[in-house]
Amino acid sequence: MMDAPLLPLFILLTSLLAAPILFALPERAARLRTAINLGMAALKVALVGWLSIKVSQGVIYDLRFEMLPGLEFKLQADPLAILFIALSAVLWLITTIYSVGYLEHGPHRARFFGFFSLCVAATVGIALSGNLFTFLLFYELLTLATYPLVIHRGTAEALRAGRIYLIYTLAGGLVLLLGTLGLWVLAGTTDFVPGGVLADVVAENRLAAQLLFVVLIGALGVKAALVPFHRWLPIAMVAPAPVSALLHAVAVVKAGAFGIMRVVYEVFGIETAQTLGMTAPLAALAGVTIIYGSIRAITQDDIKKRLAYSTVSQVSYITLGVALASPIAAVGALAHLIHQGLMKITMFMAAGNLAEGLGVKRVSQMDGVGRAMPGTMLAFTLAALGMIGLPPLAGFVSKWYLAQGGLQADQVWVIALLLGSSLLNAIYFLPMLHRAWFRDAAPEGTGAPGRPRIGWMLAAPPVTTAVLVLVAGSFANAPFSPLEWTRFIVAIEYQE
Amino acid sequence: MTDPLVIFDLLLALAIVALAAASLSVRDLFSMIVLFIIFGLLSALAWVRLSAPDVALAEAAIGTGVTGALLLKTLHHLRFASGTLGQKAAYGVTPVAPVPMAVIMTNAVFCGLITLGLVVAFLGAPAAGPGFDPLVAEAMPQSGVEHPVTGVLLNFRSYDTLMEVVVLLAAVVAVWQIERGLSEAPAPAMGEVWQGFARLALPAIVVVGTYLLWVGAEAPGGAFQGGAVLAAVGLLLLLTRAYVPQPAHRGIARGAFVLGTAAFALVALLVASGGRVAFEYPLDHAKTLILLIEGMVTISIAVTLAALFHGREPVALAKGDRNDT
Amino acid sequence: MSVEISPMILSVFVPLFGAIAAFVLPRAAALIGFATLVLTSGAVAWLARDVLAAGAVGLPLGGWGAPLGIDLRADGLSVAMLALTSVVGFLVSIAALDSLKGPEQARQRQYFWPLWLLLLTGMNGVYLSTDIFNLYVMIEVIALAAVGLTVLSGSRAALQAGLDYMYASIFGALLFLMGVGFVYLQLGRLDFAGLTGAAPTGALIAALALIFVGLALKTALFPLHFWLPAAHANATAPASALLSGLVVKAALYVVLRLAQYMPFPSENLLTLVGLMGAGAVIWGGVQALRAERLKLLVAWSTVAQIGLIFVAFARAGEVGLSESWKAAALLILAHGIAKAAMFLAAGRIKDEIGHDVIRDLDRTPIRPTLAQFTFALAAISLIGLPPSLGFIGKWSLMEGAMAAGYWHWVGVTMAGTLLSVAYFSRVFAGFLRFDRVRAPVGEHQGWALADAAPLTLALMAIGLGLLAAPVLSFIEIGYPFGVAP
Amino acid sequence: MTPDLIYGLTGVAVFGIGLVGALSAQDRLRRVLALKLCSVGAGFLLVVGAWREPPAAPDPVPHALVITGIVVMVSATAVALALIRRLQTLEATDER
Repeated sequence: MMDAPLLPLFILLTSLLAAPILFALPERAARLRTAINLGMAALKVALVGWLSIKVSQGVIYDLRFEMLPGLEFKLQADPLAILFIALSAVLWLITTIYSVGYLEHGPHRARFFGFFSLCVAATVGIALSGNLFTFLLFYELLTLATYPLVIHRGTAEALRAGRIYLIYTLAGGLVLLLGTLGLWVLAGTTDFVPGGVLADVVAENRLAAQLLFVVLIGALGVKAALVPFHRWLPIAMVAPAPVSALLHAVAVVKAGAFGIMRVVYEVFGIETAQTLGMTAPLAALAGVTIIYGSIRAITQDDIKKRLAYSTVSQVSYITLGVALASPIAAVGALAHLIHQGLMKITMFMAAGNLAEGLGVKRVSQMDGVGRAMPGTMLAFTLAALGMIGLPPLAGFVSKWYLAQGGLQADQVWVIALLLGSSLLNAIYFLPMLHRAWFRDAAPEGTGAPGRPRIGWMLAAPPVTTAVLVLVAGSFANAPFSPLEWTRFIVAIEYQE
Repeated sequence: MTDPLVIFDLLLALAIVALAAASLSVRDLFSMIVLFIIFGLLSALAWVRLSAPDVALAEAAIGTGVTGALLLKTLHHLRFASGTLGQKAAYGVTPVAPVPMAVIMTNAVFCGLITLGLVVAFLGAPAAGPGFDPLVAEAMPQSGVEHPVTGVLLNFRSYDTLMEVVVLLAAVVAVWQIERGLSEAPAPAMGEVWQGFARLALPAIVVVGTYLLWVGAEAPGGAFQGGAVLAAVGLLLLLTRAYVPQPAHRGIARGAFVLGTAAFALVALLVASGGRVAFEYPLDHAKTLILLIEGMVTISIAVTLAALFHGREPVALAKGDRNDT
Repeated sequence: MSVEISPMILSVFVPLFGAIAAFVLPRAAALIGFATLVLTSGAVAWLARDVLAAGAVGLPLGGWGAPLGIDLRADGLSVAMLALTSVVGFLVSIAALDSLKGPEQARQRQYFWPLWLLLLTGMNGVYLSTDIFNLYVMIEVIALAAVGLTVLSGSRAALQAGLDYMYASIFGALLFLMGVGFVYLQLGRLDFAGLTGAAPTGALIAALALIFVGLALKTALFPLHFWLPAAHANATAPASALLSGLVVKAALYVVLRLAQYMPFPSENLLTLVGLMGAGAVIWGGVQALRAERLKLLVAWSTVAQIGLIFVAFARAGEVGLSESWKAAALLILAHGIAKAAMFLAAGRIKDEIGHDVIRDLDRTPIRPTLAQFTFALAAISLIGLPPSLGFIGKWSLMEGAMAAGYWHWVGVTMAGTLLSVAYFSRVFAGFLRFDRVRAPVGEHQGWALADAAPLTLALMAIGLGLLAAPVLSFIEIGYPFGVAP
Repeated sequence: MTPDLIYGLTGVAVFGIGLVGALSAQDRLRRVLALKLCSVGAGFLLVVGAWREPPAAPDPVPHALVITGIVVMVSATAVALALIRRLQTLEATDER
């Protein structure tokens, strides 16, 4: 097999170059647009597969380009990057199919798919960033690319949500800029290096390092929707369903969580972060977010809002796993990055199908929808049960490792937290399932009688991802499963 | 023992400052301009006392003469436009709220402080400090002219002078752009007596202007002063309606405006050969080239100043066209 | 006998001859204008090659040499400014071809070219000058041509704004001239080299103050910005782009250049300049938030951005100019390109929709998509989001300030960034809201060739950020600024 | 008491008077005049700087600069006055 040192760049370009083409295509060239979309997405999956094989063989990819004296634009493909990039590539392909179906007759498709591509390009860039500076570039690009998607409907409500989204994320980006600058000034490098780059600085200037930690985590916490920076996420759910799916599963919140991983593991280094005494507060904050998100989710009647609060809660599992500073918890955190993505995207696509096919947007309208859309609701059910943590589904695996990690780190409260959270998950998900399967549709309700008409492009994606949820959980120990790959990563980050 | 000239200087200085203050505070605009013209002439006199006859000539001819004419012409136009042409004293022609006394006082105090600072700075500066005089004295033999000011203007710092002519060109382009069409205001016409005077005076002025240009190489005078005096010819021609600008004459006028700049710049470029750089006139031809440039520049200055006085581009208007199209 | 000419003198003379030709032959003005721009760009490229090969180059005009004569000098920074002027000027000219194409604009078209080429002459002259009196004359060439361009449309609002601009411009020039007088009184010479190392006596401090205030007036530094918003907002779009993108930069460049030779006598004065910049950032931002018209908003954003450049100038480094000038220079280049793009885009939007009231941008089914996209791209650079050149400039500014421990100046920069997000997002909301229109809104409306120039500029503003390292090393050529030559 | 001292102070004073006028004047024409006064003040300063105790000849360079300044100022004045005239015409038309 030929060796391509530019492979990471090609992966980035598949979506980055697709964007201007998609922008320029006339609105009516729907077939060509779909062909480009799907072609590029499939190409990306193939390239990512190739890259991951190469990386597992120990090939090192490192592309650098000097932007300012000493300051490099740097792409690198390490196992952690592969984990995230694989998630985004696979889910992009699935979401693209879904979006094509969802927007079949909608307006502004050229714009939508252009920004959609840019959004994925930004996510890939975030995954491949070899230093915090490059990360910052793509992090801001992600903000800019998602804003037009959030306000895609162009209504007053969408614009209000967009404004809040923009204020939160750009302010977060600005703080990240401050943090990146601080890192650059303090350490003279912004490179991601397993074990961190700040060990020397910490010895000299503990307070500055602590401050830097707070600034960086705070900045990333905006996108990761950590309490108290989570407010934008439930509001941003006015976006079209595929956008919400992507935002919640791969792009925005995951970028934040992924950034927290990079910062804790490869900027500070887990030991340094512990020495600074910063991991315990972070774990506590994650714990608060997990409980808070779940409690707020219970009272939401709007399906997408309930799912959004659920995301607030679930994404913080990742932060929790990172902050526990135990290798086993780290495995759980990384696995959850994937598992949560699979589960949440399933649920948002299912929710989109309910809205499209039946006009059902509220939990109170869900009576009997299982009979009307069995496939969609089966997928939804699998994902919801996974979220609750039912074995052998994917969510169970993450929670299991997190709990073990808590024990390993002598943090018994984590067990209680996980149990409590699972209980809350059950409280807000089970009634939805109950309504869907065990209640009859209200006679004059909004649920349309007869078969709702949704195409295969809408029906198939959630089912596919639901199957993946099942597979990722059942075959967790198989080679190339997310879990196995995360063990590989953790060995690197903990320098074992 | 006081030098009597010092008393003269003091009195002149006082008069200049008083006239400056008076011209700004007098309410009638016509009086304002008249006071300004006297102020300008006295300033020119002061500059003669400071052994700067070239500057004095330029200030009298351009700074005071042409500027005064421009101001008077504008005042005439404004009074016509605001319908106060016939009134004896129009205090202001711009409809504005009166400035509160407090504002004026604050400004005065503020500017007073600045002026005080400048006075202190001036007193602290070395009197008759270092200057260019030794350098100029050394370089004069190579300049091709005998009069140092002309040497500076047209040789040592000829780049500045070229750009100064460009400023004049930019001004006339801008003025033609701004004002368009025919004015509704009747041109301020001169009485019969003055017309007769003008006919007699014109040839004399032309002679004086040409003389000023010619002596510029050796004695005070030169292109700018000469041009200004020749512009006076233009002003008189326009005022006596002996010449009325026609749309058909625009091409010639444009040519005349750019003549000085173009000739100056071309000469400056073309001398750059055989190891010489731009603006470096070969010594043998320096005087000829400088006179050529001066002559062209004088024509341009004269025509440009007259055009600035006339104001608008002479555009042929279709029937029923308003002048603001 | 062959004529030997230097690219430096050509950079000034070619636009001058072009202006003359365009004025004398009004019917061929556009053709002459384009030929001139191409030739001028060629001269600048030639000069850039010389500077790359030999470092800073000089030319003693008339062979006399400073201080008696006037020298021209080109180093990396000068050539960067010349290149900015050429590139932005060329693209704005292309846009002008379209926006002045109507029969009712024949007169504007006829005068646009000579005025613009005279303006180019003046600006190129400023960037090559090494003599403060010569700078005064050049600044006046710029001023008269710029006022002429401001009032090109002939509307009453434009004329009023142009008159205020004229007053401010003359006033600034006279303060500058008075400062030149004081320099002469003290030093007896006017070239830059003569200023170097002069002890700060009373006369020189007075000169510095007068010159700085004069230039601040010309470049519209808060609180001397009063003339700018109306002038830039009421001019026709290509003129606005030239005024906001290029003209204010000339005075800014002179500030930067002179500060090298006439260092501020006290740190406190530099802090004062920084404070004025901070005031501009805040006040300009607040006014942009309140502006009702798109072009006025863009003009107020210029006030804020100029302030940011002054913050960089004053406080982007511990050791004064030796560090901070680079941040200021990068921001000047970034703003020049992005603001020209933005004004052209705003003009296109106004042309297509028929008005530029921000509140009603979403009340029309007409969406000039490409112009709006261009506007957004330019905004990205002006806000300072990566990877634009504006981002690199802001990064340099904040890096320098942070390394020097000037945390409050970092704060000012961040506040300015947030304000710019806030005021630009008002515009985006107008672009992207659709529920106030009855008629169906189609995509890709109002695509026109006229969008090509602003789009190119906006893409440059974004893309040049990736080339910041070469740009930075270029502007350092032959330019000591405290660094060992 | 030498002429340069007397006229130097005169120049600064005239500049200051022009400054007050430029800031306070509301009448458009008067403001132009105030600016012209400022320029004369600056001219005084340069001419004074060039002056040498007779019989020494003065420095010709500042003289040349002042002449340049005078021409530049008349150009600027002409443009400002043209703007004023045009504006007044438009205002008068609007009022009618």
